[in-house]
Amino acid sequence: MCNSNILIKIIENMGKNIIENKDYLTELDRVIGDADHGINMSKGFSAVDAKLDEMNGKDWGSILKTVAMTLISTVGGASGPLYGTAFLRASTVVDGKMEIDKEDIINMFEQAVEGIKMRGKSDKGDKTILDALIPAFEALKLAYEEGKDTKTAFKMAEEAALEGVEYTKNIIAKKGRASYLGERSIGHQDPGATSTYIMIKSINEVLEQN
Amino acid sequence: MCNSNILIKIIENMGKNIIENKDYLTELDRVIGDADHGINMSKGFSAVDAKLDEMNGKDWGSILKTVAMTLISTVGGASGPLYGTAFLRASTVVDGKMEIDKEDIINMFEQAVEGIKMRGKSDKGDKTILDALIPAFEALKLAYEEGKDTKTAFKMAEEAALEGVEYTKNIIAKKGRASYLGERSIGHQDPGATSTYIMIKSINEVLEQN
Amino acid sequence: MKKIINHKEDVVEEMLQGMVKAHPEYLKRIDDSNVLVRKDAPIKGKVALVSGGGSGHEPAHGGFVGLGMLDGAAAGEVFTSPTPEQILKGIKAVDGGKGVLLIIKNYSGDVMNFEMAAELAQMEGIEVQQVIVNDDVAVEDSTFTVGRRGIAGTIFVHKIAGAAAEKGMDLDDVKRVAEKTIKNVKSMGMSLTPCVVPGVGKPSCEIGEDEMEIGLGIHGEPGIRKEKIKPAREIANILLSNILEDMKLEKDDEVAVMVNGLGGTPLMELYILNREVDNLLNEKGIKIYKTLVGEYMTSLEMAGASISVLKLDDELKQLLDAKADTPAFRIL
Amino acid sequence: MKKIINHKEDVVEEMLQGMVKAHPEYLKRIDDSNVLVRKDAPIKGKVALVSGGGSGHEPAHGGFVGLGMLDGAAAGEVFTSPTPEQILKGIKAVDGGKGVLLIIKNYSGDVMNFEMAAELAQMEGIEVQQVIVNDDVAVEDSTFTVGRRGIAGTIFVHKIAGAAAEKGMDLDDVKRVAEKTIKNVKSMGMSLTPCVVPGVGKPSCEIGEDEMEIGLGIHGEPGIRKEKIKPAREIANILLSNILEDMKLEKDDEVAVMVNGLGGTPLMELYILNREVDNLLNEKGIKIYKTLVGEYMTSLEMAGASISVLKLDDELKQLLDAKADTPAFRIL
Ligand SMILES: Nc1ncnc2c1ncn2[C@@H]1O[C@H](COP(=O)(O)OP(=O)(O)O)[C@@H](O)[C@H]1O
Ligand SMILES: Nc1ncnc2c1ncn2[C@@H]1O[C@H](COP(=O)(O)OP(=O)(O)O)[C@@H](O)[C@H]1O
Ligand SMILES: [Mg+2]
Ligand SMILES: [Mg+2]
Ligand SMILES: [Mg+2]
Ligand SMILES: [Mg+2]
Repeated sequence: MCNSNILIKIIENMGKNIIENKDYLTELDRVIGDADHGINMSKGFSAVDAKLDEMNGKDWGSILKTVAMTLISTVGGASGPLYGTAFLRASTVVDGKMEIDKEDIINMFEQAVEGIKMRGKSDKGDKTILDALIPAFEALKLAYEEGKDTKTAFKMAEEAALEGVEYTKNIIAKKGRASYLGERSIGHQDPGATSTYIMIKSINEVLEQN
Repeated sequence: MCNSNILIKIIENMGKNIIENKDYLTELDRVIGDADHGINMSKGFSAVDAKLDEMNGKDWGSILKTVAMTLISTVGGASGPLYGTAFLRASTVVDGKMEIDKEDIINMFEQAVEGIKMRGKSDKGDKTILDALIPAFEALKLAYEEGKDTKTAFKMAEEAALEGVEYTKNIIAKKGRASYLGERSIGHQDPGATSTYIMIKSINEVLEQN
Repeated sequence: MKKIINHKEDVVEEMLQGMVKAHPEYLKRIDDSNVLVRKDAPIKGKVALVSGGGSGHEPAHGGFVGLGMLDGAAAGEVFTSPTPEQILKGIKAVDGGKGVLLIIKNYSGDVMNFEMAAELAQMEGIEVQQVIVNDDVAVEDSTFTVGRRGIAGTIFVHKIAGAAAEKGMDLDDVKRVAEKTIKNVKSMGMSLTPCVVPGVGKPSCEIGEDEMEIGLGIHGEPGIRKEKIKPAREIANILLSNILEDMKLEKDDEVAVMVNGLGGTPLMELYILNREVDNLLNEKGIKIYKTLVGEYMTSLEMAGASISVLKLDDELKQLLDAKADTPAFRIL
Repeated sequence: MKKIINHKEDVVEEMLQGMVKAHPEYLKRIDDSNVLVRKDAPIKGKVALVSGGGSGHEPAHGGFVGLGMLDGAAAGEVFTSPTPEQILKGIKAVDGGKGVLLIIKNYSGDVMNFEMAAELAQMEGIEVQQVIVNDDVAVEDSTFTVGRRGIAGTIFVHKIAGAAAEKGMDLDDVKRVAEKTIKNVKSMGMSLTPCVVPGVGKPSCEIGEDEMEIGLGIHGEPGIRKEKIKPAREIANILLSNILEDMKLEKDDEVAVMVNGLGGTPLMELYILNREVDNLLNEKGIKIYKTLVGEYMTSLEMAGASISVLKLDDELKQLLDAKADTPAFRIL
């Protein structure tokens, strides 16, 4: 259904959007963190960008693994190992595949969620990446179960992610730097949830064009 | 002619005027020095003030020596040893005297000048204390030679000191902190010459009242 | 932003070069990395210690690499954890066959990156253990959150675990004394001015002209509260009260004290603060065995200070006193 | 004025108390004075070294009291020379029968107060000699004026003369190596922000938001010129050019380098500056034998740095490398 060419386009678009939102993400992090989430993510995706050429013609697993290793080895900070682990775990379920199907998509997404949970010892409600990623995953799975097509399913995932981002404004941070603020983290949007939303939105933009 | 009571009044008045001019002297020092001349001098004369009682009934030499040692042991900075040496040397020529005459006054003044020259390795034209003190001394000596009385002689000394202070604005500093400025010290009034002028003026104020 | 730097992107690279140039008798840099290790690394038969974290805390951690302290330190970007790859290079460079202890400050980023490095090192057959320093009592201690931050108390862990390793203790024992040190050390900081991360260019936080911030983090993370600036005596009292509340010290207990400058505060003020700390501890009958005053764990040019108190026993005293020879910490 | 102090009048007293409390193993204070001396002073049969000056330059000079450096340091008020009485107390407390060398920074106030102390000590039968440090090439060297200021290069004099005295050299010989060091050391500084003397409460000078001041003194005395802030590389070049112009170094000459922070500049920036200094000297073929990077002679919270270069010969190298154990300077 989906060949690995589209994945490269998605990765490229994620990078473009993350880099465009560098200052926005950093500013969110300045309020409840240490003002570097945009810098960290841009650095990682710039390094990924530089490897797009060598991804050409590779299978889904290899491409995702390259993204993972690049993020892990360039970002530093919390988001590097978290997103890195997400991509790495996702890569394991599509190893060697040039084409993937719905099942694979659900598996990849699930692995990404599990990877972040494991690496971050975190869960929904901690005011992190997971507050965007888990609702998105659940919406996607539900959409597929209801027989929706991939484009629609991702549209719904994006909406759920955005709601998740909004939700982070109302809760106390329990993980990451913002957790040091305790109560005072309430009222502020989580940078990591926001970058997750941007990445899911980036998937949709590519699906729309194809 | 002059008993040692008047000396105590003079010392007291010097202290009062120096302390009143603390900020003014410090500000002058801020421009071409290190912003402490008023602080240094006030500290010294506050310590002198605390000893006025014990000076009571003492001879000229003892009183001047007490002033000298107090300045030396409290001021620090350049002005402490300079004024201290001036008072110390002056004290040597009036040792044991309860009353002094014109001759003694000239001798004391001369010793003060020589003391500062020796201690400071400085002379007229270096933009220092001496640019007020030497003209004042010369005016005083001339006045006496011309047969003027002490009040008049000191009036003339005060005028000469003030001219000397003005003159320091036009010259390059060769001694003290201001000398590090080289040419850029021109245009600014010397703090030490100014405190000397204030001290001579303080003598006059007391003479006027007596 | 007034700084003595060249390009803001190059500060870490150029700083590391400047460090190695300044201390060639202590440090060498591992190729293609931001890792500094002991000149004589790896030392066969000795447990090796690796720490690190974001840059901007100098002399931490590269300044503590040397005899009796760290074997290696990995430097991340300013206030950003080094990557697993970097840390792994450090681990491999110092491993002397007796295992490696990682000393990690408790930040999600640091913990995750160091843990990944440990996993990778273990896959390569190197024995790796880790300890996590969490001395900052400004942060509430809760099992539902990531818990407390690691700040200047970390230096005591470097010193004591380093001495243990130098003495020939095995990995479990070195880890045991490191954990004892962590259990026994509490810290808290305050600041008068924010710092500016070169890559960001804006102050990390705002502190008013007559305000101070109590309990802030070493990356400019907001603290407990802002209040009107107070005399040194009250500052010492605020920080120490929070620390002691948490420590349950008793009369005649012996402690080591660190008064740590955050970068912009001159030594004169640190000594004045130390006078107050000393007086307050004396009043409580607590015995000060050793005092450190200076810059150990900074936050770029931030003005402010932290106080750390380490409760001692005979073992910790002996290890604290042991010889150390590093660029930033020496005991003869 | 944001400072960690109590009352502005008490800063020197409380700082000295804080120093002694921090370093009881190194320092003791002479009663009724602002003089710190070695714990083991007087040392019979050793030439004693006394320095000092205004406060606000910490760790100078009390931080350099200890084995292999100073025997005593007299502290004046902030940026004000100590009085002869104070210095005399220091001289008397450290005299071990072999004479005392005074190490004086070249400021009229310091020179006169130390000279008076020397006269008083000689009257009491103590042999006293003095050397005057004048390393600041920012000031024109002229016999018609008081000449150059003494700044961070003074620490090299403490170290080298201290090692000579510790080695057992007699007073003339200690004075000889001190003077050789003074002849061979040149320094120059720059600043990004002024400092505030507690008793004054106003900044010592004004430096614009995008400006730096080149060649200023360690008391905030104006420098050679203000200019737009420049990259570290150019700052190093400006300072070093002035220094080298004055030194006439030749290819393969060996030097010691000090990159000294003025109080408000973090170590990260000092290391970046050191990288540039090192590169520039390498380009000229000058060999760096030893480098010191840190805060040695500060100006309260002023942001900025100075560079010192000391030309070495075999004797100076050996003395520079000798063991030292003081609060702020240790060589194992
Ligand atoms: N334990 C965790 N689990 C999931 N996400 C986390 C965790 N810790 C932090 N994050 C996410 O990472 C984001 C911060 O990333 P970033 O600023 O790049 O790293 P750092 O906090 O090290 O500076 C937070 O906004 C949060 O969403
Ligand atoms: N060598 C000298 N001879 C005479 N007067 C001097 C000399 N050096 C400094 N002075 C005087 O001392 C004044 C400064 O005194 P002060 O500010 O109290 O000391 P410091 O310069 O140590 O801070 C100068 O304005 C100058 O008049
Ligand atoms: Mg962040
Ligand atoms: Mg002055
Ligand atoms: Mg970060
Ligand atoms: Mg002064």
